[in-house]
Amino acid sequence: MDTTPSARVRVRVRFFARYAELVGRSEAAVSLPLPATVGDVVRCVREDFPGARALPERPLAAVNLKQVKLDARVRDGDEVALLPPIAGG
Amino acid sequence: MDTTPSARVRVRVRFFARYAELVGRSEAAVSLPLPATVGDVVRCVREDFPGARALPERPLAAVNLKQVKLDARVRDGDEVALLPPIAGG
Amino acid sequence: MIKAACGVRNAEWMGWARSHVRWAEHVSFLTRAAISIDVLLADVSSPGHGGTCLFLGTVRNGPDEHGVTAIEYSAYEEMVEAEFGRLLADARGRWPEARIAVRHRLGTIPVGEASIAIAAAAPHRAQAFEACRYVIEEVKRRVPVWKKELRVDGTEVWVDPSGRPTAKPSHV
Amino acid sequence: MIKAACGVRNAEWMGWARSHVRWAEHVSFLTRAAISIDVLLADVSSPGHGGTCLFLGTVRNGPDEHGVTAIEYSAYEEMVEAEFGRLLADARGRWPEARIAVRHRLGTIPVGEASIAIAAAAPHRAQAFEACRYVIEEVKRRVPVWKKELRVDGTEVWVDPSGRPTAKPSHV
Repeated sequence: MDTTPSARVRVRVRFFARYAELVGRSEAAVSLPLPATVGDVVRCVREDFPGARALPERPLAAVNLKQVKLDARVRDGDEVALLPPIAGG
Repeated sequence: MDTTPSARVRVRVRFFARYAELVGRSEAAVSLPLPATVGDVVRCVREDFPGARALPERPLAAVNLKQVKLDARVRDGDEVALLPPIAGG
Repeated sequence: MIKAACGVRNAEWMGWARSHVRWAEHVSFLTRAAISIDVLLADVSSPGHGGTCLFLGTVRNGPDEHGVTAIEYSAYEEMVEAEFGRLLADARGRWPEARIAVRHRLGTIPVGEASIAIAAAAPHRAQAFEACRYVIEEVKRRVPVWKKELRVDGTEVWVDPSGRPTAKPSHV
Repeated sequence: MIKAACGVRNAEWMGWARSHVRWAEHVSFLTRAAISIDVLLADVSSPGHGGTCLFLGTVRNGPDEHGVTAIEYSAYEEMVEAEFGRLLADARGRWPEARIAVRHRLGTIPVGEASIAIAAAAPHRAQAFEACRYVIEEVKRRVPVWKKELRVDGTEVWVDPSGRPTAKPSHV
């Protein structure tokens, strides 16, 4: 598999509410080899950030402001958000 | 049948909305021999008031502020109301 | 025929029937002024009630109407009070935790203004919606109020319960 | 394993992803001030719309709660705007005649004050009730907002979607 810099995606990852507290931050830049899914992004985050181990393996996620499944592909420049169970209203 | 004054009932009859317009009045005193029902009251009113012929033979009715069927008995002093189809709210 | 031997009198009633008539002595469900939504919402609000449903019925002049400028609401007022009392008791029987307040406006109400407002608060939203809906459906069914449409052409038409004007214009 | 060869960076994001992100440019569905019910009702009122249903979700401190004094609401704000836009488009698809307005409040909201208000007006009441109910149910399901209960004893607890606090108090 091609792992040159041009074959990687860079995404912005955002954390909210309890997840932001667990990870200790509200966002991060994550780069990973193509092809990549939201699930891959979650794995990266859980491996590399202290505290992120406490995140669920299969959290609710959104890409570019829209809920997606974890097998959704991410493209360069995407905004990936990990969402705790929604409790609004 | 006993038709002495003591064996009659006297009721107050009230008319509302379109019925009041048809009868040309909002209330009347009606006396009728015992035993008497709301249906009897309606018959009296339709016979004796000009304009009241236009009332339905079986209007919605209430006795003492509560909807009743036309075979409900009336007692002396009751307030009988003839109600056009309800259109509130 | 004995049953025909009835007497009707034109004289105004003398009031001796009043003692047979019962109605609620508390705050009236009727008003002739604009309905205050804030007052209704305050009536039902409580720290334990997280869901509130408010229904407003407003005078309409839509494509189904014919140049309605206002509706004149009239009622059998004493029975409205009594019937609302019974109706709210029924609603409280079904949703014991709900707090419900209602006002019906009478008189001439211009298009766009509320003729009825119902507020229902409950610990959770399902009860609030259900109780509010129940009350308006029951009002339509059993609270003795009538309406006459006032139209731009000067005619006045009684509205029947299906929401459509009756065949005979009242001004004839 | 190639997939593990990912890099995460602590640096703040530099903003170049912004152009991929779309959200509604019109009036915000979010506010940090008290929600004005009058504004919402005015937004949906129309002479042809005779039935209006308003839902208010208020911060609760009932027997199921534990001394809640306020709830702190936070959100993924850009997504809230986008999701409300989609949600209202869905609602308008189902009830084309309905006029719907919604506001969600964020920040610290004391007990008794509204966190969300939804107004739905329609020519007839059934659509108004149904559209309003639909919106609140969808909000609970898909609008990314979170709440943390602030309690009299000084603790702070994230609320899970079932309405009950999560096992782990957030202040630990």
